Amino acid sequence: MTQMESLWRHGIKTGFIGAVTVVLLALIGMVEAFSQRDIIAGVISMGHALLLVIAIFMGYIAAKRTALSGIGSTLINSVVSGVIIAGSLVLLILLGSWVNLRSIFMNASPALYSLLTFGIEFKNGWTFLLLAGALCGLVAGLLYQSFPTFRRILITSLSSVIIAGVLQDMLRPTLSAWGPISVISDWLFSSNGLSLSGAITLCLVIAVILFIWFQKRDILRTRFSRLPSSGQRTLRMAGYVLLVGIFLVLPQVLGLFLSEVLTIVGLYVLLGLGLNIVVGYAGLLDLGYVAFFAIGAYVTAILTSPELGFFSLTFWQALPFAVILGLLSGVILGVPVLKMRGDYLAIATLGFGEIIRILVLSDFLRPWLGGAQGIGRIPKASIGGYEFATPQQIYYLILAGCAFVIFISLRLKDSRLGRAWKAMREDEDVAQAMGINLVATKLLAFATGAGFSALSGAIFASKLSSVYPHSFNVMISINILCLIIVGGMGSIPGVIVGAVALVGLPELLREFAEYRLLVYGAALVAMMLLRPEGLWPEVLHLRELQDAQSSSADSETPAPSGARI
Amino acid sequence: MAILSAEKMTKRFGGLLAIQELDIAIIENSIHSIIGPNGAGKTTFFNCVTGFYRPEEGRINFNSHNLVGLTPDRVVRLGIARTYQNIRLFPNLTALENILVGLHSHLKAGFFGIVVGLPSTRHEETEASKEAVRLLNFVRLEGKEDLLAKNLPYGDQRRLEIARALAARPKLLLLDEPTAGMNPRETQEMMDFIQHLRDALGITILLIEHQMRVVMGISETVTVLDYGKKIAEGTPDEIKSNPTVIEAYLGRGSAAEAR
Amino acid sequence: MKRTFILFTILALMIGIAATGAQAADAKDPIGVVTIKKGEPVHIAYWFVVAGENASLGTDTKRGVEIAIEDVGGKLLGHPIKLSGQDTGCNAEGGQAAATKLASDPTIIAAIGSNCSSEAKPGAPILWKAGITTVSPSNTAPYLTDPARGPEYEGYLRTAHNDKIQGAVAAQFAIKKLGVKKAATIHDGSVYAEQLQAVFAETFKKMGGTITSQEAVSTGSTDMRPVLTKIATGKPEFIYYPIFIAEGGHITRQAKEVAGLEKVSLMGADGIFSPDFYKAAGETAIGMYHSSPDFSAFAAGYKDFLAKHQKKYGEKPLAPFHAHAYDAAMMVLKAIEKVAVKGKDGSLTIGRKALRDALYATKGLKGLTGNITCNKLGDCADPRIAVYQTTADNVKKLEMPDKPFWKPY
Amino acid sequence: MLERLRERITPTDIVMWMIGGSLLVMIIWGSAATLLAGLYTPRHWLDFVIFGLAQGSVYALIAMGYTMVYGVLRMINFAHSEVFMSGPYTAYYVAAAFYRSGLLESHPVLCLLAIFMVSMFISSMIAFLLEKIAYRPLRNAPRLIPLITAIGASFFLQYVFRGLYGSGFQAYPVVKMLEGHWTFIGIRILRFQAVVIVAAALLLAALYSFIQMTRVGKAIRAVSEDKEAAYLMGIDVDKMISTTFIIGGMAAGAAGAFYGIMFKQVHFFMGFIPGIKAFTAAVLGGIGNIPGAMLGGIFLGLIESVGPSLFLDGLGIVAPYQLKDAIAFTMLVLVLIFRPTGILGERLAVKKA
Repeated sequence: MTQMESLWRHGIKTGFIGAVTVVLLALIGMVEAFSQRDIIAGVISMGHALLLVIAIFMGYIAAKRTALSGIGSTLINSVVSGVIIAGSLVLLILLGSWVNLRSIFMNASPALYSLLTFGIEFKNGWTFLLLAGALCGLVAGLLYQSFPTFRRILITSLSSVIIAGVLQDMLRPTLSAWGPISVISDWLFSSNGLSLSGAITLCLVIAVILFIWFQKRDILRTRFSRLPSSGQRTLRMAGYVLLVGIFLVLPQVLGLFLSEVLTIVGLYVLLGLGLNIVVGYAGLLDLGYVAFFAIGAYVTAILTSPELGFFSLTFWQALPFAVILGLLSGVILGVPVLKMRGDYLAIATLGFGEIIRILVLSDFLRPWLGGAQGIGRIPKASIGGYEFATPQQIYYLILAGCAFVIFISLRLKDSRLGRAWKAMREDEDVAQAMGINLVATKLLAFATGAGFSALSGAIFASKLSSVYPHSFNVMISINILCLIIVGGMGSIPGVIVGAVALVGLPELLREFAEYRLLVYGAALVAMMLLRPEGLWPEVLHLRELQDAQSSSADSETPAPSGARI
Repeated sequence: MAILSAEKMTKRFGGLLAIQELDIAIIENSIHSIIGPNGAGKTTFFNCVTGFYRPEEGRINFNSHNLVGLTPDRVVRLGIARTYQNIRLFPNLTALENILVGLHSHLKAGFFGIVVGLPSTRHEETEASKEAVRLLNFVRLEGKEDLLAKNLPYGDQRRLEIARALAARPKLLLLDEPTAGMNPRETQEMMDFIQHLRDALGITILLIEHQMRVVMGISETVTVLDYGKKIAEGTPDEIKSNPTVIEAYLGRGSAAEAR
Repeated sequence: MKRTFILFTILALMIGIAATGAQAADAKDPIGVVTIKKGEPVHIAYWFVVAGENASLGTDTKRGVEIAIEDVGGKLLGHPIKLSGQDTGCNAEGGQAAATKLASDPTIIAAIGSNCSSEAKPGAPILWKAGITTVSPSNTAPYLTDPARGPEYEGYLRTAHNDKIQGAVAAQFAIKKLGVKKAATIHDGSVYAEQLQAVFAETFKKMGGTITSQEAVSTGSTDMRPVLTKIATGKPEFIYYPIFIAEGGHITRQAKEVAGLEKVSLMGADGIFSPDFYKAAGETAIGMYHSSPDFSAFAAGYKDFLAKHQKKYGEKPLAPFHAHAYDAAMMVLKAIEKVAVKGKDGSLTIGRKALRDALYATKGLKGLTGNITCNKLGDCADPRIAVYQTTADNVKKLEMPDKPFWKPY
Repeated sequence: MLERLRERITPTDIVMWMIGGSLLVMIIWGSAATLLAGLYTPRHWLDFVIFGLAQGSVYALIAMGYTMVYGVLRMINFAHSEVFMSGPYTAYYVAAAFYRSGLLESHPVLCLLAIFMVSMFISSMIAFLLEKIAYRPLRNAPRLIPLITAIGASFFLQYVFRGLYGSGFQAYPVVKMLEGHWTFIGIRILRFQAVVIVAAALLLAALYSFIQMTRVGKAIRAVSEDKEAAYLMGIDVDKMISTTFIIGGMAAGAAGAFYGIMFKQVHFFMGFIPGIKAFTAAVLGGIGNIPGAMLGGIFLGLIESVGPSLFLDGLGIVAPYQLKDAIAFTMLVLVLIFRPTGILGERLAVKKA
């Protein structure tokens, strides 16, 4: 018996984790909400796909954990985990039929129970559910045992079908806006989800492409390395030119909504690059970074909007004022916090962010700042008659802004100033003992970051044509901080990747509204646990973190409090 | 000719007298050691010189500048650089970057110059890199430019820290226990290296040391502190035979030789 | 050299394709038609705030729409109704992004939303540019249906009450019916509340009353006793706080605890005219006044709605705008029914301009919030706003009063 | 002497003092103007103080959790606000059941105790799991990484509870025993406020003596001083960290139950603002410092209640209570300008060169 237990241990363990997950997902209403939409029309809904994916994934994990103990045990474990997951749902349904769970958990509705049994009556449904669970486990176990190449192709092509299904509302309009290509979209999608034929085709196409890629990959690589260095350089250059070209045509290709997403991502890239200087380079934890965003936006609004009637400059005339006032406010807000370290700095800056928001909201300053009603009728930017009005047009404005800011960041990174910031991040006292003027260096970091943020704010105001105090809450600061850490602290490409992941993806998933932030939160935790160095870390940081992990056994003494981040 | 001198310098921490009316003079181009039992105020003296602490009374003169009240970054610009008892490199910067930070006070590039990429800024940057590589070679760290400081072996870190201090082009170098944690062979190498430093660069070296072998081997003058007071000063031989010193060390049972 | 040439050719081609693609996208007349093939659904979208701290507002309106769709049997002219939605976050940038997303989907026929006026300001023009008409169940800012609003808001209508009407009714009630002379107001910094209290104060002063103080609280604050103590120093007889449930509940509960305010009359607006408010305020809500649309004409319909709501979601409505949302959805469905042209192959063709005009022509539609009749600026709410008084029985049963206490008309 | 003084002062100090000084002048000027205007009677001021104390006690209890976690892990536990929310939100269902069954009427004390127990239990369980799943694997990671995990966990928990219990409000039933007010020597005080202030004071005292006197408390302090040394001394560091989280969670759960009794409403977003306030309170008092957290909480509660009327009314600023949080944060900055490690200072001094 005990041996049995130990044989099944991993299966039971992973099964329980999976069980808790699926029951939670069911009770928070995710399964039911997702089942409204199909991934493949009439075949499988998103809710069911979610359950299946979890069951298969946990089965796979169970298999992986028992990989050393032979095929039989692997399969048993993954099947056990699948059965446990299904069993937990059966128990949930049973429990729900005895007591009224709904008086506490509002999503425990009869509709949910019927969904969980795939619409089959519970009398037969529970056996079906258990069988389905076992089957999922079996599939996972077999998958684990199959050839790696086959496995990768299968997983990738199936997940691309799922992704296409999840993003249907975005893909379909984008594709169908494209005259000739709209045929593809008609073939792929039915009114709710992918069409069955479309899904199969997509799956096959991806599988074939992957298969060819796996075959030819090495050949291409060796061919590239055999090229003379001048040839390699041309190819690389060509790559860059292509990249620039892609960036230039992107909004035309992507259509209205995706361009809008790109502009939002771009604004956050601007913000992220600014905060990257403050936090990533200089190590000053700033949680009130939104203050400068607000200052940029409000300065632009006050200077350009006819609604308040103080000034009516154009966007381009107002922009320098916005950026300069942003820089100045960076210095002014920087002075009081010069002597604070670590978390004291964090909370003091958080306070600044809130103070600015409360002030622009207040009735007290309403005659000058618009109060709760905000400021409207902010003109769009324009150059010689070309107006940056639609997302596709604003995109170029933001692209230019990003290019400018990336350029400055790159220049600063390996300069005397960048090194001074990094030295300060590492050890403030020693940095000072090496001749670095802490006051000036810190203030310069605050000012540069604030300037970038104000630039972003100015574009934001013009993009939105109106500013409201509610747009500048502390969550924005937190979001920016998250994106630079998730991207990889101190890394410029990291900021871009982080913005795409933490701002772009949630935008794409706007229709999953209620569950968007839940997934966002879970993803943040998972990301930090699995990849603490970030998605695209600075090369050196990557090495450092890996070192830290490999040597964590003989861990060093914890960092002296406060000083470091 | 004294390059650094303190007159009646006193430093208190609350009620505790860390240093009491200290008078000390360091002769230019000499190697001068400060010794004393733990808590005698040696490192506190370093911190007062480099501007981290501010003595309550007295003066510290360096080449006719009064150092009291200057911030550490101003002090280093005058020509005083230091190392630390427990190595304090910038762990996540490369060896080369550590040196370049040391060069900070001798570079002029400003925000504008960096962003615009002025020719003078670029020139300065390439020169700085060259000098940094030269310094790395000087401390026998050639080829380790791109390693993170924290990944270097212990001895390399010590030498890198010295090189970083040298990058500030000091006239006076303060070394806080440069041989701490080293085995006899490494210690000997470090002694040779310190002497070589003084001879090759013509600078003054003030060091805190616990290993009597080092102190007696390379210093020209030795000052002994105990409870914040100077109890003796002289050549190594004079100190060896000074009864007060022997009592301070042996009398309280913390024999110097034991360390 | 040759490679560079090839590359630039590719680049040029890409730009070319992009340009033609863009033309294809832009060539469409902003006021076009939507054709729904046989068996395909009629696609309606909502844009509400369903996440974040204001989520209950959006969830509530979303449910109103869902019940409306259920009430017509989930089908329209033989086609199923598909409802999709976007989260707006109750801020301008969220409204803009959500509207852009809706605008990019050509299958969407009409939209329902937004919740917060700040969302509609940038959002409604984007939708209208794509030919999508939107009906809001809870925007109350006067600007949106102001004659000066500009042509870009032509595709915008609402079933919620313009603040101008409601704020004035409250002031008339206080002076004419209660005969009070001194009043204080509280708002929470939202566009809605700030506007309502401003209109109230203006009307109240015009009619000869005195405003002792106009206070504000921040959203999320819980301890209202200090601000109420401050108000008490002005010795008002009447406090008007047209805010939302959370803060409204706190003020109602705490007002009676503050010395000097034991006898003061309390009044809120439709933002707290909901059973959830009775939960929040408890028995302290007894005797307080609300301004709200006159439900009495269709009381039975609303009771019926509540029963369906309870059955479907297992709880009472979360916020006050579900009925407006129900009416907005009904308006949209009725208008689509009116303008849709059936093809021989079972398809439907709906003209976007025709739909917009049909919506603006809505007249005498019997909704839960009264007679829905749109004026030429898109204000569709029944202008009959009445004042209700909460009784002990209401609080006990968590039911809204159904007989108006006072009517201005 | 004068020369020495001039030497000591850097330009930054001058600017900082100028900022601090001008804020102080504004505060004093505003207060004087308000007091001279005589709009408020001493009764009013007394009321303001009592309101502030009650609110401050809740802040202090939540701040305890922040400070204890900071003490042992040197991290800002952003998800602590969700720990605070989870307890009372769950305990609501217990309270509602008691209310429906009439037990709350007949045995109010027992019921209240049960509600507290449930709230504290749930909060401490959430805190325990949070540490185990989300923070423990990151113990040696750079400091910002657990912060991000905490933010993520905060979102996750918020929306899990929203999914479970819905996005609407629930309201705690009224406990008859705690309604109305008592009068002591002419001072009128609302009953539940009195109860909350007294109970919070007792709880805080109990917690403090637990940390100071008991074996476990000493072990926790040892861990917060130096994890490695504590480990070498035979202390199970992991267990102590878990214990810290559980205790912090219990304090948050208790605070949550008080909150439920005081303000009645519970919902999934209720933790956010008290969480930020409590965090501010912890920093105000000197983060890592337990008496500091109590002091910071009370101070913050008082400032929020008294501040707007006292400082701003006299300056003729309209709707001063809207600026309540701005005042609180300004006071925070002011305190930190003059005492960069909080009112009582950080317990574990930062070692300097």
